[in-house]
Amino acid sequence: MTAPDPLSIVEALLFAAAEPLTEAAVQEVLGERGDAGTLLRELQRQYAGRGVRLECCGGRWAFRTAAELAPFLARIDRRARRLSAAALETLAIIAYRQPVTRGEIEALRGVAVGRGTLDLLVETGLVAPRGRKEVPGRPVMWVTTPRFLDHFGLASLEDLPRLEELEGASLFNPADDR
Amino acid sequence: MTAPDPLSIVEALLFAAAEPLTEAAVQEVLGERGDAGTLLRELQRQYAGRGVRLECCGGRWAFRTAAELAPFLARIDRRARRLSAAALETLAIIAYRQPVTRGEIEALRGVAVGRGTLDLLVETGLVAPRGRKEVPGRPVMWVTTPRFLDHFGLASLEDLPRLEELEGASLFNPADDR
Amino acid sequence: MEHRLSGAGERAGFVVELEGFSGPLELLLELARAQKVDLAAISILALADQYLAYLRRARELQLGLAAEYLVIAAWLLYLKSQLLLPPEKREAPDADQMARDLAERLRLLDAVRRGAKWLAERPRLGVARFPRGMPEERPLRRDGGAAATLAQLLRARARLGGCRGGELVRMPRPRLMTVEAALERLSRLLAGREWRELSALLPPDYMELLPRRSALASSFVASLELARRGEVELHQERPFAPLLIRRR
Repeated sequence: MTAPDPLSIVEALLFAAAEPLTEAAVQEVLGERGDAGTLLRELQRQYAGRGVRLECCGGRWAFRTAAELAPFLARIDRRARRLSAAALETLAIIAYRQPVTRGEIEALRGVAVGRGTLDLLVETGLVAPRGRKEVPGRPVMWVTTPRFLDHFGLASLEDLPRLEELEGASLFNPADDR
Repeated sequence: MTAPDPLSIVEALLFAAAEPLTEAAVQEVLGERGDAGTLLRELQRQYAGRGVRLECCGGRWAFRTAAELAPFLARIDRRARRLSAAALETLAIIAYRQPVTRGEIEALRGVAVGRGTLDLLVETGLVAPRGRKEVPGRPVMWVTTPRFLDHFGLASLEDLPRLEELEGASLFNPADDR
Repeated sequence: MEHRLSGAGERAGFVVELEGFSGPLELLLELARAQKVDLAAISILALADQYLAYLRRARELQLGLAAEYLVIAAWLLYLKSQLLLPPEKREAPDADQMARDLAERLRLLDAVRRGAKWLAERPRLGVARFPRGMPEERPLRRDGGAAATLAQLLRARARLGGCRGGELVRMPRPRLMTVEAALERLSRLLAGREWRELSALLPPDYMELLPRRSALASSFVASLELARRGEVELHQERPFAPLLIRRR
């Protein structure tokens, strides 16, 4: 048997995996056969414009179907749960202000965060507790996870539009919403 | 937006499908955009020789990682494995009486040697098959490996104490173990 | 059930659904939007009036109002009273600051809500982008070595005790027939050159299923071994027909 092409190994590895893999994990499988970073970028280049893309979210790599093909994949089981408006708003606050305590989220939303809302976000793996705030009661602080980036197709948190941008553009332009 | 490439649609569909798809199912998604059979075969051609193959099994199509890459994709479990009393006894017999067949090990231990016991010892790299005994059935003979010596800190097999020497030391009173 | 409320009178133009609000701040934000001015230039006095008017209407329609709506209402009323007084007569000297803080909070909430909307429109995984539908398990290769110590190995050796001096201990003969035994038996039983069925040469005391299978398998292997050595001939008419054996 001839030695396999290292690019094929990376391709097969990522194809087989359900969860995104870090460059380090790919390198571990490759061993001395090649440089994971170089091969991943080459593979990403080869798949650009195809029906399946190699995406890098938060430093983790995974194959995902191209977003513009979604209408043709309607028959695929849509496992993602719909997030309620409250859950999305809570998620946005965590994404923008992390690490943030539940109390801080409530202060910003002006309404209690239902136990179920945070639970749902934790269950879907989009947020996780990280550390405690050194204030009385030492409340848990919440952050977004790598899965959050994968879920929304973000390369990093830097991809989130800045709050000032969101605020700036025609905030109260009557035409722009509702 | 330009109309999506039908080949990309087929590619994404097969990638995301939870089970292999028939040509008819692919055609249904494609509609008038192309001929499923032609596109499937074209896609199969494109993936030939890559780390992932498009395979047709019983009239159903699915992507599978290339079988020959399996050894390179293996997850490696580096946890040291505890050896059972049976495995230790088997190892001791191989160490002291090598080369030795499974039948001879069984005769010495007075019980059958489970398939798993020898497999485990082979997996841990402590024993290996070496040659076959020229008796009917030509059974495999087992020996210890260099790793065996390394693992137990022995310079050579000569270093293994003889049974009489073991009996001198109360440490190795057979009653104190198990 | 849907409650639609029209903003009363002069400020008309906004239509809101109480059920659509997840809290008083959101309602305040919506009312502030109706002022159609930059949030920094928002009139807290006007906002407070609208909010209180809204709550009055909601009450008249007997809509359930959560306590937090009323808490904000009380706070707004207080803030309004302070803002109406000349600064030197206020009990809360920082009333202007409180008003600015409220405007700031509303701005931040508004921005975050737009962030949420932006997120909702992303091509989400499992909605617009899909992972591999049939992920494959990677094979497991163990490379951890053994955790045994030399002492454990030697104890195991000691336990085996009996087999000192390099002599094999013979255990009671198993009821299963070894290939060696079958070989010895076949060599002994086969005489003359007439064909005999292999199954007829099995020992009669091996009638239980398992021993009989072992006797058959071992005898078969032994017959192949004898054929290889050129001592016997084997013959079978067709698949599954009786296997015939004779000395060469």
